[in-house]
Formats: sequence, structure tokens, C-alpha cells
Amino acid sequence: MPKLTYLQAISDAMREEMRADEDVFVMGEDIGVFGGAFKVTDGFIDEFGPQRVMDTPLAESGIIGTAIGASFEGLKPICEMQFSDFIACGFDQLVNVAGKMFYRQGLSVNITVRLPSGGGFSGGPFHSQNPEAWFMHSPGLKVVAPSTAEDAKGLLIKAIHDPNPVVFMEHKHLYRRVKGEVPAGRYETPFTARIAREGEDLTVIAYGAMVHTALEATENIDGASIEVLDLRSLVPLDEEAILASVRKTSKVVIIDEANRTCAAGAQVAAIIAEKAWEDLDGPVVRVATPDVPIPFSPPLEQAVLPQVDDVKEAVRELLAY
Amino acid sequence: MPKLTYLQAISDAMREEMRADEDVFVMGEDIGVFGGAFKVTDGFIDEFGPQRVMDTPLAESGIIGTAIGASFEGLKPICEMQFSDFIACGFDQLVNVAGKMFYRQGLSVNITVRLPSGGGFSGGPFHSQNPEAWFMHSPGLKVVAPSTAEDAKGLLIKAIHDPNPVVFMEHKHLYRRVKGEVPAGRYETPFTARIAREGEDLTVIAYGAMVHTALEATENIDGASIEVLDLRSLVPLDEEAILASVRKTSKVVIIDEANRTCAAGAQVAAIIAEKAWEDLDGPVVRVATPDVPIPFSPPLEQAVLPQVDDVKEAVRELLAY
Amino acid sequence: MATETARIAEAASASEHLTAEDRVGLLRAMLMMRAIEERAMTLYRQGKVPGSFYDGYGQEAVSAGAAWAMAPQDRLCILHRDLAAHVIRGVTPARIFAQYMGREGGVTNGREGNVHFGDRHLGCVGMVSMLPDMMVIATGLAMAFKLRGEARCAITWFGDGSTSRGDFHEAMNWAGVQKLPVIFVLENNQYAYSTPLDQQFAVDPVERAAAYGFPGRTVDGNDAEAMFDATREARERAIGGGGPTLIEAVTMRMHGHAAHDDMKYVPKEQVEEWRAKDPIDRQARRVEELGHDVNALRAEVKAEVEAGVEEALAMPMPDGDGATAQLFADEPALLSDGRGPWSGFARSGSDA
Amino acid sequence: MATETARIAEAASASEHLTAEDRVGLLRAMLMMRAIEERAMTLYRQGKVPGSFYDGYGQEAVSAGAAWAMAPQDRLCILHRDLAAHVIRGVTPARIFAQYMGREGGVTNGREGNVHFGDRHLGCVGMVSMLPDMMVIATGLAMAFKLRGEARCAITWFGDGSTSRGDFHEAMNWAGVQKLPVIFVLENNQYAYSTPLDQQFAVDPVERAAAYGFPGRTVDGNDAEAMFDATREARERAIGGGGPTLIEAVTMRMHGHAAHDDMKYVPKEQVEEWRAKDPIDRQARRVEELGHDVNALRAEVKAEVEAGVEEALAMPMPDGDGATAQLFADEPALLSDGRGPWSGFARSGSDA
Ligand SMILES: Cc1ncc(C[n+]2csc(CCOP(=O)(O)OP(=O)(O)O)c2C)c(N)n1
Ligand SMILES: Cc1ncc(C[n+]2csc(CCOP(=O)(O)OP(=O)(O)O)c2C)c(N)n1
Ligand SMILES: [Mg+2]
Ligand SMILES: [Mg+2]
Repeated sequence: MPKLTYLQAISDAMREEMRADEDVFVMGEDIGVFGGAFKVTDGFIDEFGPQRVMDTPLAESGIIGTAIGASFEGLKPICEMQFSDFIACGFDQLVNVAGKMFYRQGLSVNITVRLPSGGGFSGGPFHSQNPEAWFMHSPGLKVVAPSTAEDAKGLLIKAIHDPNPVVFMEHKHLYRRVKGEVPAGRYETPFTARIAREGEDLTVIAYGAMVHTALEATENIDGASIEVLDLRSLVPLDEEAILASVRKTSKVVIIDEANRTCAAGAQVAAIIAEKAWEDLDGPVVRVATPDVPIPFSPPLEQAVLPQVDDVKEAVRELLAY
Repeated sequence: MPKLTYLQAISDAMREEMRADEDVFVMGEDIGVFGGAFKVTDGFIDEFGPQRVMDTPLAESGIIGTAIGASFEGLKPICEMQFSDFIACGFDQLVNVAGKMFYRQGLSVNITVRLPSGGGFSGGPFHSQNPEAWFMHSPGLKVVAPSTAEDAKGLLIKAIHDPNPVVFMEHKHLYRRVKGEVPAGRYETPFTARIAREGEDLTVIAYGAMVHTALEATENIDGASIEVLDLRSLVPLDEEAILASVRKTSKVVIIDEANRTCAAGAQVAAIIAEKAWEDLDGPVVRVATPDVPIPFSPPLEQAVLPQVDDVKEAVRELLAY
Repeated sequence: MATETARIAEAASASEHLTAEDRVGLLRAMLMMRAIEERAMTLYRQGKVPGSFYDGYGQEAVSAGAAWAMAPQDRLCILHRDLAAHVIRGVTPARIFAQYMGREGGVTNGREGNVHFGDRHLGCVGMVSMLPDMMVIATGLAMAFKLRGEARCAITWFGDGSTSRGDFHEAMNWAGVQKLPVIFVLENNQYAYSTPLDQQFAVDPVERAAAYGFPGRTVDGNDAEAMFDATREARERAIGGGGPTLIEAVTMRMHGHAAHDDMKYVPKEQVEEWRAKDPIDRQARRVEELGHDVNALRAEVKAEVEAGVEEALAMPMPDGDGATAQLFADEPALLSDGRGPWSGFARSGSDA
Repeated sequence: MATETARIAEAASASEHLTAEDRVGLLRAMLMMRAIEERAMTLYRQGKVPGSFYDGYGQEAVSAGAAWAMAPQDRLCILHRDLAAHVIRGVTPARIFAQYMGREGGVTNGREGNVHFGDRHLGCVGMVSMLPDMMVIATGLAMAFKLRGEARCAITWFGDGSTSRGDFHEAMNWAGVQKLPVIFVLENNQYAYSTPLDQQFAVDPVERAAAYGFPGRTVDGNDAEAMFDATREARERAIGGGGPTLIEAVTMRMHGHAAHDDMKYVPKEQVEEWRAKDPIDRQARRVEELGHDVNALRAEVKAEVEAGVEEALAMPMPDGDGATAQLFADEPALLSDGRGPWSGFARSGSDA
């Protein structure tokens, strides 16, 4: 199998779908001639032409809204936000029009919204955000967040096939840092969790970039056997996988790169406290970015984003509990 | 002390502040001549004139953004969204400009954003939302949600005095249904929780309209002694009060009128699972609106919004645990 | 006497593209809209319609005239004062009353309320409350037509107040840049809730169209045939690749914003002045001129409406158990064609 | 020969409102902007500037000319190609370099990066990335001035691409309806990242101003004195109660969107054509005509910049422990006045 980066896997997914299905097209700012701010659609315009690789005006509400309208006729737009942060400018169309249309009117909205998200490279307050929790709290949207190249491709293909609006969280910091074997052709990765590493003593739950932080932090931690659960999908959220792992290990650490309050990890913790309370041998521990904007300067950014050592410390403490 | 409705208390807070401080003014759609969709600013334009009771164009981003700009010069705008649902159209200005400005630039944003929220009267998917969790997950914003007339006035006055952006959740269903003694004059209610009823056996945590549901449901429940904690403020969140009550009763039911996933109640549950796990004698139980838009037709709406009987059942089950 | 001649002139001012049936059909759609909304208001007062209730009394010509010019394969994003468009596309009175009353048999099966509906099987999209989000949606529909090279057109309506929001601009600019087959009908009814025009904009928004690179024209919004003709022309341009058109329909909101609104903020004279321009009276005079029995038509509509109310009242309320079902689609559920009754389509194949 | 006469004409085309010092001051601000940005680019390549780096090479006249016309008590929302405006208001090179490098002594103490800063003590608001949100903020500042009856003015800059977003419209319409003292400077530098004008709008946005009820005028964005004069005039109108003005500054983005962008999408000829119109060369010629020693000025600026770099490099990086402090303000922290060096203010009291 070819080895691809996380970014190449995302490109690959779109290329395969666009080749196989002419209803699929991509739209966004600077994605055509320029190939996108991160070059995810590099070369697409040459293969598919400017109509299916649409450079749009600088208008996020316009991007989401026109994509929704086009989807009503059977097209399957893939919208790229230049940075996930800018979805705030298309927020209303996404949560109020896309999210509620099928429930209200029985009219499906087959759009995929790609959100390059996350920090770790001095992007500052407006190029580092992880907004997924906003959308988990907006009924009618599905939300997925791959951590590996293989899942990035498979989840994106499934998102494109899904007749519902899917928010695809792609972590900028993984684009070129993560590489892996990626099957050729069109395959779907289910919207379920994945055990990134089997373990017996404690479960670390994460998604996106934090899965790698979790794996690195627990690779060899006083010989303990640590399970790492990669959620992959936030809506739907794989409750069974979460509960099964917690029942097995009885101890859980949940990591969020997003701001702590009302983050995905808060929901996971709440589910465990509701449904696996009897199985716990210790408190539910969370490691998350505190509730501040993501600062620019490296020492400040590192101080707020969860680091390998932060996870190590949390795991050690809980193991010793 | 005069008895005022929840709505009159809100009007009273603004009137007192506008009389005392000419930097305070109100702005929004149809709040002037018409007195607001819910008549909260009825008569204001006669007392304070059209400049300080500003009818704006139909433009939520414009309302939030111009308020922010005006606040940089020391004005203290109170923005009314006609319904909380429409804040989605001013979302970017609120979370990205207002929320982050002081942290980024040391420039404070003294605006108060009033969000008439909540369901229960067939408002349908776009006139019933409870969006507070979006803002709890947006660093730099404070969020308060009164349940009584007295707190509505005191929290709003404190919000107006607070040099930071404060999202004021006012529940439409309480406007005329809740009445109580409200002190005259200008007083601040702290951004902390309030024990709505002392109890020993179990704690019900709620805010806004759900406080009344909680009180009614537990008024006389098999003679059990139920504590009801009214959060009042969601940011800052009164962790101490939450933990103190849970330590006392060892059992907790958390109610959200908002959609379940990543709601305020998820954050409260997570805090308890992290910091009061040892004190629990049973799982953390949540009663919340399922993850769907709020339907219009009464039987459907009642089926999704937490009802007194739902809370009763949850409390009984946990008591019996 | 003067009014007499005026009337004849008016009656004469029919579009050359309308047959006698078309002209009767337009009147019928307007009568149906008014009768349904008046009847629904009674049901509302009787407590049978939950929530709030909005109507388009006095604005019937705007939606009727414009919708009449749209073909079955065209797509409509219909707003809250535009009931005649739903009627013309083929939504029955019974389903509309059931919609208002939150019944199982309503267009949205009780999930949505009042005017927040659109029958996807008739090529219509159910509006969201956020104004004017549907302008962007209509632009997206038009984008789909252009991407596929189809001779089809999208249309949407929106009010004077809605022109102040960002989505108005993003839709207008996008449609102009991409030259999309979309028609924007600005329903200028003098007020946005209680807000008069001069607090909404400094210059009539019809002037903006040119700055977006396409024509904007003002039409008498109380003349159904003029609305039809302007829309027909705009549609011709659109499907011919000429791009969007902004049509400003000048009319008056004769009732309050919603049932609860007593309209104190509107000068009595203004209402009286506009009452004299009632769009239904006007079309009725034309149809009479044609020798058609308007009273019979009124009676027929009334009967249909009453039957619709009976039918709707017999429908059950939805079952709460279904409230959480179907949040997500298992398979695509798209738009399909509706009715396009204009004789012009019949004459020359439906993509005339 | 022809160029020779052109040059003289150019040199002559000074604003009558500018003294010799003003004209030198304008050149100095532009030289400072370019020198700082070129030096910062080197630091960026050396890895001393984290994140990305944006500059305004070739656009120096737009921010310099406009900012020169603003009084101390006026307020500025400065964007990402407008460094000269910060310089004119009084931000020192050392604090700017420290800002780029994320040092403790930078304008935002390392919390914000690159161009995302504004010194509130100098009447400037630090931009957010979301474009053009600051147009609405500037409108709000102007609203405050009007509410208080103060003869003050707000100004903001934004690019051609930014005109496509809803906030452009909400700000323009709001300012027009309320006739607010705000100046909108549309910095038309031919591209929005890689996107050319014709994919952004069908008609030059300067045409929109009239539809919002206020004047829009196009100015040579590479002529600092023309920019000054247009802004001075707009400010006069604004503080006189005449309302907003849209100034379109036509210029060219001579570098990539940011440091990483090789600008492959820009035709070489276009860049060459504009290089000949360099705004600094032009102002330098004028200042030479005045008999001023431009080389000495360049040397002086270079020295100041080098000193600034040294100073900034000596500043510590911020301590991570402070990262979560001061999320909320304990007391109001508002804007205060900055520098307004134009001689006209000195002559007639600072609210000239
Ligand atoms: C974005 C948004 N803000 C506020 C509202 C609340 N609202 C409902 S109708 C209305 C007035 C609309 O006026 P106009 O666009 O002229 O339409 P009309 O009702 O007059 O036909 C307002 C403010 C809304 N629906 N959407
Ligand atoms: C709302 C929003 N969407 C996308 C971006 C990403 N972005 C940053 S600069 C830029 C191009 C801006 O072009 P223009 O307004 O012409 O300004 P210029 O950089 O050319 O001066 C884009 C798309 C942004 N900053 N804000
Ligand atoms: Mg109107
Ligand atoms: Mg540009």
C-alpha cells in the first residue's frame, strides 16, 4: 500500500470521489489556481476544471449557503474553510439552515465542510481554533475528526457519501507530520471509534492530533498497559466503545485540544459519569486547553495546549490513585 | 418591596442604569417605537429618546459589532437580539471580536447581549433555542441565566457594570409567568450560584426556566429532602457551590433545557466526575432536551423539552439507587 | 369618472403573455391566499393555531404574479408573506391549515410552524426564520443549474428589512459574479416589523443591483399581471444565461407583523391609501372585464377553503414518540418538480 | 523626456495642505514601514519570527497618506498591509519587531502575532483576522462619536476581497443610514490572496457607495499625498456631520499574500508595471525637489530600524505561566489618543 501523508490522504479522497461521481465538487477561497492555503487541492483545477474546483468570493456564509442550495439538486459540494476559525462567519447557514433542514422539511443537505483546525505552530488566536464542540451542540450536523492518514481518507469519503451535512475536522498540525499506509480506491471508514492501542490498566480517550499526544505520552509509562481510544467521530459519538473501554480499564483520562468548558471531552466525561460510574476505580480525569484564546508566542502556546508531559502526569496520577 | 414580573425586572434594571449612567444605552430591532418584540423596552424611547433607545437595521452582526466599537469609547451598549436564535447571525463578532479582544489587546469590551431564549410555547425550531453552551465554549465571554425576577434585575445590572462582554440569557417562558419581590434601586447579584431550596438527600442542578421545573418536580417527592441549586451564572461557573452541594447530598440530577450534547449540564457533570467522584453515591444523572431542533407542534415540543414528570422520574430512580 | 377610466386602463394593462385562463388563475390564487389566511386567523383566535401567525394580506399579487411565471422544474424559496406561491405550486388548503395547526398531515407534520414550510415534492424549500438566508440558498440552487448547464431558474422573496443583513450582500454579489439564473424579489411592504424604510437604508435597495452587475427594476407589487410580466422577463434572461435580476415589488403590509401586532406605529392614512389599491379588487375588475363570474369564483374558493379546514381539523396531532426520529437522512431526499400553470409553458414545452 | 515632465508634474502634485515637513514626514513613515518589513522578513527567514509574516510592500502610501490626515483623538482600525499607520500613531520599531517575534515587549506581549496588533494607548484597535469585521467596529466607534456629539472620526482599511463578505454590507449600510463620521479605505491591491478582482465582484465596489447614500471616490493608492488629501477631505465631511466616505485606493500587492506565497498566479508584467509606480520613489522625488537630503533620511531610518531590532532581540520571550492570566478585565481599559502629526492640526488646534 502507498504511504501517504494525512494531507495527501485528504486530497486523495476528494480526487477519487470527483473522478467517480461528477456530482462531487470542491469550493472555497483560493482552492483553484492556488490549490488552497495548504495545497490540499493542488492540481485539482487542471484535472477537473474551474467549475468543479471553484474559487469563490471571500464569503463564508455564501460558501456554506450556496453549497446547501446546490445540494438540494443532488450535487455534493465539499466546502473548504481556509481555516476552521472562519466558519464563525458561516455559522448561521451551517447550524440553522443545514443542520435543521432535514428534520424540519424532510429535505436532505449533502454537504461536507472541511475545517482545517488546531494549533501548535504559532497560528495565534484566529488560526488555531478547534470549534467542533459548537457543532456537536448543533443538532443535525455530523462531526468527524481523523487522526491518521487512512482514517482521513476513509472518513472523508464516507462524509461525502453521507446525505447529511458533515463537518470534517482536519488538523493542520497533522497535515505533513502524519504519514501512513493508505488503501487505494474508494473505501468508507465508519463513523465509530477505533482502539489506537489496546490496554488493560487505563484508557486515554482522544481524537485528532491529541491521539498522537496520547500515544506518545503512554508508549512506555512505568510499564503500565494503557488503552488509547481514538473517537474519530464526535457525532455520532461511539458510546458503546467508550463505555466498553472504561468498563475494561476502570480508569479514564480524556484529552481535548479544544478549550475545556463544554468541549467534546466534557460530553464524554458526562456519559461516563452517567453510564459507567459503577465501573470507575477513580475520578474521570480531563486534560484540556484552558478557557483562553490560543496565544501566538511559542512559550504561551505551549503553556496552554496539552503537551505530552501533561498527559503523562495525568496518567501517572490516575494510575497511582 | 414591589412585586415585579421577570420581564418587568429586566426593564427595571435597564431603566435604572440608563437613568444613573448616560453611557448606558439600548439598541436592537424594533426596541424603540414598538418597545421590543416582548415589550421589554416599552416606553423607553419616551423617557430616553431615540438615540439611547436605538432602533437598528435588521443586522445582527452590525448590532454586536457597532456595540463593540462604541464600547471602546466608554459607552455601555445593551444589545437586544429579537430572539436568542438570531445571535447565530452575529456569532462571529461576538466570539471572535468581543470574546478575544481583551486577552489579545488589553482593550475591554463592555457590552451586554440580551438573548430572549427557550421554548415551551410552540415557537418552533428558530424561536426556542438555548444557545448558551456555544458561548460557554467561547473564551472571553461571560454568560448568566437568571431564573427569578430579583436575580434577573441584579444579574443584568452586574452585567452592565462588568467591563467584559456578558451574554444575558433571559427565558421567554418566564417573562410573565414568574413574579417576585424585587428590591428598588441599583443592586448587583453576584455571578455565583444560589441554593433555591436546601436539601439533604439529593441535589438537582439547573438554571433559567429549568429551576422552576426542578422546584415543582421535587416539592414533595416521597418526603425526600431535595436540594435545588440554581447556577445563575454559567461563566464564571460556581464550581465550589456545585461541589459543596454534591458532597452534602452525594446524589445529583442535572437538568438542561438545551440540547444534551456538550450542554452546560455536560460541563457540570464533567466537573463532578472529576472533582467529586469520591463523594457520589450514584451515577450523575442528566435530564436534557435530546439532540433535535425544537419542534413546533405541542405534543412534539412537550416530548422533547424536560417536563416536571421527567425530572420526578429521574429523581425517584436516583433516590432509590 | 376619472377612476372609471383608470379602471379600464388598469383592466387593459394585462400582460400580452397571459391568456384569459391565466388571468383568472392569478385571481384564483390570490383569492385562495386571502381566504386561507383569513380563515386561519379565525382558527388562531379560537386557539386552534399554536404559536404565532403571519399573513400577507394586501401583498397577494407579489407571490401570485411571480410564482405564475415559474416552470415546474424551477425552484422556489418562498417567504412568509407569499402563500399564493405555495398554492400555485400545488399545496392544498387542507395541508396548509394542518401546517398552521401543527397537525400530522401538515406539510411538515407538525415539526415546523406557520409559514415555515415548503413542499420539496413541489420544488419548494421551506424557509428558515433567519432573514434573508434563503437568498443564499436560491443562489446555490441557481449555481447547480449553471454547473449542469440546465435551462432552469431559482427565485426567492425577501423584505425591505432583510436587505440590511450580510446574507443579502453575499447572495447578490455571488449571483452577480457568477451570472447565475436567479430572481430576487424584494418585497417592499414599507415596514420591517415596526421599522420604517428610512431606518433600514438610505437609498432604495433596487439601486444596488447595478453595483452588483445586474438589472434591478421596480414594479407595482399590487398588480399581479405586472409582477408576472417582470418575473417572466427576468426568467427569460436567467435561463438565457443573462444572469440574475432584482425585482422590487412595491406594496404594503396591511396587517400587523404577526397576529399580536396592532400596528399602532403605522399612520391610518397610509393604510387607507393602500386599501384603495387592493391587488385582488384590481385583478377582479380585470377578470370581470373578461366576462368571468368573479362571485362564482369567490364562492368556489370559499367552499374549497371550508372543505380544507374540515379535512385539516379531522387530522390527528402528531405523536410525541416521533419527535426524535429522522434527525438524519438515510438516503438523499431532494427537490422534485411542482406545478407551473402558466399557459406559456404548455404552449412551448415546460422550459419555455 | 516624457517621463521627465511626468516626474515634475508628479512632484508638483502636492496637496496644498501639506507643509514641507509634512511631505518629508510622509516619506519617512513609508521608508520606516518598508525598512521594518524588509528587516522583519530577514528575521522571519532566520526563524526569529514565528508563524507567518505579511507585509505591505508597494502599498505604503495607502496607510501613510490616510493616517497622516487623522487627528490624535480620532480612532483607527488598522489592517494587515498598513504598518505606516502604526508608525505614524507612534508605535516604535522595537515594539513592532518584538510583536513579530512574539516577545514580552511587543505590542501584545506575545499574545497576538504579526500584524494582529493595535496600541489602544495610541487610539488604535488591533484587527481580528476575520475580514472585514473591523469595518463594523469602526462604524461603532463613529456611532459613539455621533451619540456624544463629538467632532471626531473613525477610519478603517480593508481589501478588495474583503468587500465580498456580509460585514462589508452591514457596516456600509449602517454608516449610511446613521450618517456616521467614518472613513472606509478600500485597499484595492488587485488580489485577495490568489483571487483576482473579477472573481470577487462584477462591478468595482466603489460604485456601491452611492447606493448606500454616501460618496465613493477612487484615488491613486501609490500617491501618499493624494491619499492624504482624499482622507483629509473625507474627515472634514465626517466631523462636519456629512457622513461616511468610501475611498478606493488603487494599488498593487507587490509581494505574496504572506511569506510562503511565491505569487505564481500573478503575471510578471503586472508586477513590473507597478514597480515603476513605486510610492516611495515617487514621494522621494518630491522631497528631493524640496531640496531635502533623502539619502540622509534613508540612513537615519535604517539606523533607527537597526536599533529597534537590537532592542527587540534583547527582550525576553513571555513566560508561559502568564498564558491564562487576564482573560477578563477587572476595570475598563479603553482607547486613548495617539499621535496626529499633520501640521494642520497644530495650526488650528487638534480638531482641525
Ligand atoms: C436575522 C433575523 N433577525 C431578526 C429576525 C426577526 N424578524 C422576523 S420578521 C422581521 C422583520 C422583517 O422585515 P422585512 O424583511 O421587511 O419582511 P416583512 O415581514 O416586512 O415582509 C424581523 C426583524 C429574523 N427573522 N431574522
Ligand atoms: C472571513 C475571512 N475569511 C477568510 C480569510 C483568510 N484570508 C486572509 S487574507 C485573505 C485575502 C484578503 O484579501 P483582501 O481583502 O483583498 O486583502 P489583501 O490581503 O489583498 O490586502 C483571506 C481569504 C480571512 N482572513 N477572513
Ligand atoms: Mg417589510
Ligand atoms: Mg487585496
